[in-house]
Amino acid sequence: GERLAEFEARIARGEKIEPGDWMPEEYRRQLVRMISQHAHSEVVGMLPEGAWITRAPSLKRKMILIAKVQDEAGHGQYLYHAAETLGVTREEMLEALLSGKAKYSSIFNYPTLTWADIGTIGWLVDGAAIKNQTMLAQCSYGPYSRAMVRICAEETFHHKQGKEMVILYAKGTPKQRAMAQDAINRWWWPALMMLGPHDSDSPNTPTLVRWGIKTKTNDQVRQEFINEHAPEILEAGLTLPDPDLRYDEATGNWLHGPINWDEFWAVVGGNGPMNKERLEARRRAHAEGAWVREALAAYAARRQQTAVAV
Amino acid sequence: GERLAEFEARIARGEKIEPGDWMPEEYRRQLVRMISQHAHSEVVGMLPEGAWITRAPSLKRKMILIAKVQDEAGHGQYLYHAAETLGVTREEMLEALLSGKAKYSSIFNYPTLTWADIGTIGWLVDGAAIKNQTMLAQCSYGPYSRAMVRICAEETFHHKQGKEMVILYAKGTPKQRAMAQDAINRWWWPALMMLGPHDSDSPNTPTLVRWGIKTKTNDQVRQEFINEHAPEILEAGLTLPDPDLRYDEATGNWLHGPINWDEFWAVVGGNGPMNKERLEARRRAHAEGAWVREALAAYAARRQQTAVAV
Amino acid sequence: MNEQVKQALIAKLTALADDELILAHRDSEWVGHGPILEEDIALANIAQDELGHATLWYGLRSTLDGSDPDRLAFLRDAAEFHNCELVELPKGDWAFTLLRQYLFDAYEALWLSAAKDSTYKPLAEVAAKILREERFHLQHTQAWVERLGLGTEESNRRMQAALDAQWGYAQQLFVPLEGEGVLVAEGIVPDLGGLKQTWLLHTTQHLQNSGLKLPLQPGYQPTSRQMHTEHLWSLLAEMQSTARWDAEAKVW
Amino acid sequence: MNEQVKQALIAKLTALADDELILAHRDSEWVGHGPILEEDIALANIAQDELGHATLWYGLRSTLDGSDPDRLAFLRDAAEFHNCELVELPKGDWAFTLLRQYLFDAYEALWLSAAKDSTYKPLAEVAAKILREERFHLQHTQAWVERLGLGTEESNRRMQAALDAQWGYAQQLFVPLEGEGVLVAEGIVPDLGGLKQTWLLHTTQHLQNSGLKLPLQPGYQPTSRQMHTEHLWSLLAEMQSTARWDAEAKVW
Repeated sequence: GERLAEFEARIARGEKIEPGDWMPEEYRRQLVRMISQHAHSEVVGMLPEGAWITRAPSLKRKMILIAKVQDEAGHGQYLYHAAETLGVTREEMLEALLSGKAKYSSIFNYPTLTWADIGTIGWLVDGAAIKNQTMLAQCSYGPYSRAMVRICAEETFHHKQGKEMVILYAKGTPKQRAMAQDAINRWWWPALMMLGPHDSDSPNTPTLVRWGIKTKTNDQVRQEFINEHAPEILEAGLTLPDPDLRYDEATGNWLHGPINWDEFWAVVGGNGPMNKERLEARRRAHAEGAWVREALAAYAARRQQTAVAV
Repeated sequence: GERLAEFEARIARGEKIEPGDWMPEEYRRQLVRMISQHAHSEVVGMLPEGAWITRAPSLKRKMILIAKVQDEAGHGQYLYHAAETLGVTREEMLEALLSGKAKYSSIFNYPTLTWADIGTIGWLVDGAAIKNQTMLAQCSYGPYSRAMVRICAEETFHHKQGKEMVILYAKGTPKQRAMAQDAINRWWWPALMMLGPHDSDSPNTPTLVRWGIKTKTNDQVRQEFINEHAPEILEAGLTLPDPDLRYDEATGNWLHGPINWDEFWAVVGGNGPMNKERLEARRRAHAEGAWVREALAAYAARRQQTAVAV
Repeated sequence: MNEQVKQALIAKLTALADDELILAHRDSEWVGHGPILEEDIALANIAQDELGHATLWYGLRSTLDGSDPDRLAFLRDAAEFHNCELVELPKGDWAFTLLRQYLFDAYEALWLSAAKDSTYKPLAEVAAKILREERFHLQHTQAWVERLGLGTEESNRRMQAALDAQWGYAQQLFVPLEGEGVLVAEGIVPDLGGLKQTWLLHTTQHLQNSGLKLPLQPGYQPTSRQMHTEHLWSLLAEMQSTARWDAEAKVW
Repeated sequence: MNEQVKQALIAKLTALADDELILAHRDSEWVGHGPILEEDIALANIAQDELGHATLWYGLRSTLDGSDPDRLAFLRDAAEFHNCELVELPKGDWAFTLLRQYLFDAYEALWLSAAKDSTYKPLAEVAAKILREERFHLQHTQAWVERLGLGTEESNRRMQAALDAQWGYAQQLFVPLEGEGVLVAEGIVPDLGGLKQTWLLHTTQHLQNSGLKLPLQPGYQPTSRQMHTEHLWSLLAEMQSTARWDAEAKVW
């Protein structure tokens, strides 16, 4: 009653909620869900991109890609830390991911088939993520908000590099151009979908908005993404795989055709092209790393014992 | 005493010794050593060639290579069977191979680095093997002799295919030619060495010759190999990596320069470029196949049980 | 043959050949590494047969458009390969490889049995020729499924894991190509829809008799042969590495 | 710089760069698959640094002969790579990767410490620049060797197996190139013979303190950088697959 009113008043005043502060259980629960999901997305997202480090076509691109994937791992770290401030442990989150209970962004269940996918992920996927994250940087929970500020700065850099790469190939040789167009064709719709279902199918949104976790709805963020990216892609001489796409003079928006939500729900439900493989890759890494973690623990224990003995 | 004299008399008359027949223990021991070593060579020899099936440059070559490697596995089978007639089991031989006790041909401890190695192995390695096997087809032990006849026929086919391939590349593009020359350079000396140490360093030879296991010495077989292959390779427009190589009018032999026996003994002693990897590959295949063999045994046992129950 | 039929047939023959070529590649990765020497030979023999089938299908295409089978196999880009995703998946363990080969053989034997009555004689002849080999493969892989499914707890677990992973992919074998309808209408190739029912009946029965659990959640089912897994690029990088290495080479 | 020295230096810079490039490739195969997120980052960071060093050495070569670093990395054939065999070996398990990185770091830190006093200033500058990073790598991998060597029985067994496999290959790091003598005489690069003694002292001490057995049978020791393992061809097929895929591409 009173505490909730005070909590909501703080949020209304634009104050940040910090780890020690009182908060409604539902606020905590929603944040843990969102932040850990976000952390998992960074970690799983390393797989489709990381697989191309060994196949990058120039020293510069290879360097940029290793750096990018490291950044993603780093984002995963910040985000796990941010979630930990809400009383959940890394082990619990990891367990939820490996058991298939926790979600991660639907976009990472699509395969990276050519090198142009790397540029396209930077441009479209990071582009969509940034729209979302810029909003979340305003979020009412201090640690999440601050993590978003830092992550956004790095993602903006990745976004720029991806865009530059795709535009270069769009103006390149016939094969480069075809590769870039094919990548845009495959990633455009999944990028729109990754911003979440329509507002009408997103029952959490009103609560999240009231508590200042989200400050915009999925459809608003999606519209911002399209308004920025559609004209840039067309400008680069590429096409978009949406025959209904058009600029609306009245609203200044680029209007899109119907989204295939059946596909979205199939992917979210575990039946996307790469769901099994992604989870399997994480599980395998975890299982094959067990002896390493045990060795570290045994070594640390022995060191401590030695210290005590002396 | 008497039995030995009779045994040696049979051999002198050109009779074959068959599995049930009396034989000196040393005769049996030498044959088991030679036949099992020969069988292991076929099986280990599948590795350097088999690895190129996935990289063969045409449908026809790919087909020929799979067939060839299958033939080698088949030779391994006949030879294990031939050795089994001397009272040793496949399991014992396998155990001796995996423990590193048994030897296999030194040649398979060299790496296959390019596609031209496949042709070169067919031409030189199978060529050297045929010289040896043609001799062994005359061997006094019936099962080994008959296995050699059959194997020789197939190896002759492989030898022809390898020769044809290398000669084609020797007359091909600059890259093909360079690849063929490089392969000849790397395989020539190992092929000479695989025929065994000089007669002066081969203490078993006199006994083996007396008992009709071998009918020629290592140096004789090596000379036959060189006399056939050196002129053909030069004829193809390739060079040989032996500055001392020359045709000797007086004897009609091609004389070779000094062989690096230190290298030979290092390879035989386990320190060739690929010794560890070859053995490791066989061990891994065996270990990773354990569950399959257990399943087959369990299934067979269950079937038998069911049959009895009915 | 009118142009539409011809183009559809070229596409179909390419897809048939691509399936066999990529499957042969995965099988041949086992050469020298099998669990038993005899089975190493048997699987290499299957790989060789599949490769032979690929050569026959590319050859049949060649009679229609003059294409060079070797160029199709060794100089074509990943995006132009039209094999199903099932055959691209890494070889996995022995259970994974043998189950895949079984699911594929069961489909192929059915397809060939029907295709040997094709109204397009050259296709009917090739189908009849291949069918005998395929029946032998099917017998072999069917026996393996049973032995491993009913072997030990571990072998059953591995087979079940392979089945869970492959079942959705296997369904793609029955997704017709765009434009395949015209070939069916002309009696050139069999209708996949009809074959699927028989295949489902045979395989579910045999899998269940082998101690495996069905029906499974359908899972991901690729719906077009334009789609590929992340593995195809690297598979082709390896497969084509020698042929592409020397751009001037005319003959290998 | 006379022509003989220049050619020798070009060869040396290429070998230095090739080592780093191939090692970075193997390390980067772990990205996304490490045992702990933090260590995934740390190893990716090492891979990135090694790749940076490769770029610096190719760049230095470029100032001598105008060669294009990207062409050297992505369009050169296996036979023209002059890296040591150690860095080609498949990544193996975590123990294998970290031990290799340790043996290499221990060598590289020593080499750079000496090379920063090179009479050829551009080389001295690059060496000094890289050295700081290398010392950090060495600290990191040294700690891993100790932790795994003294961790559990299993981790010790894995480390020992890695050491048994790598010890002979690692000796190649100290085999000079043909013609390297002239560079040593000019004070351009350090004498490898001298460094080897220090390296042996440091590494055997640290490995033994980490519960590992030495001295080992020398085993196979590659004696020339013309020699390669069976793994290089496929490694390059993968690494160069994108760059070689489009022969017309001028820029990536």
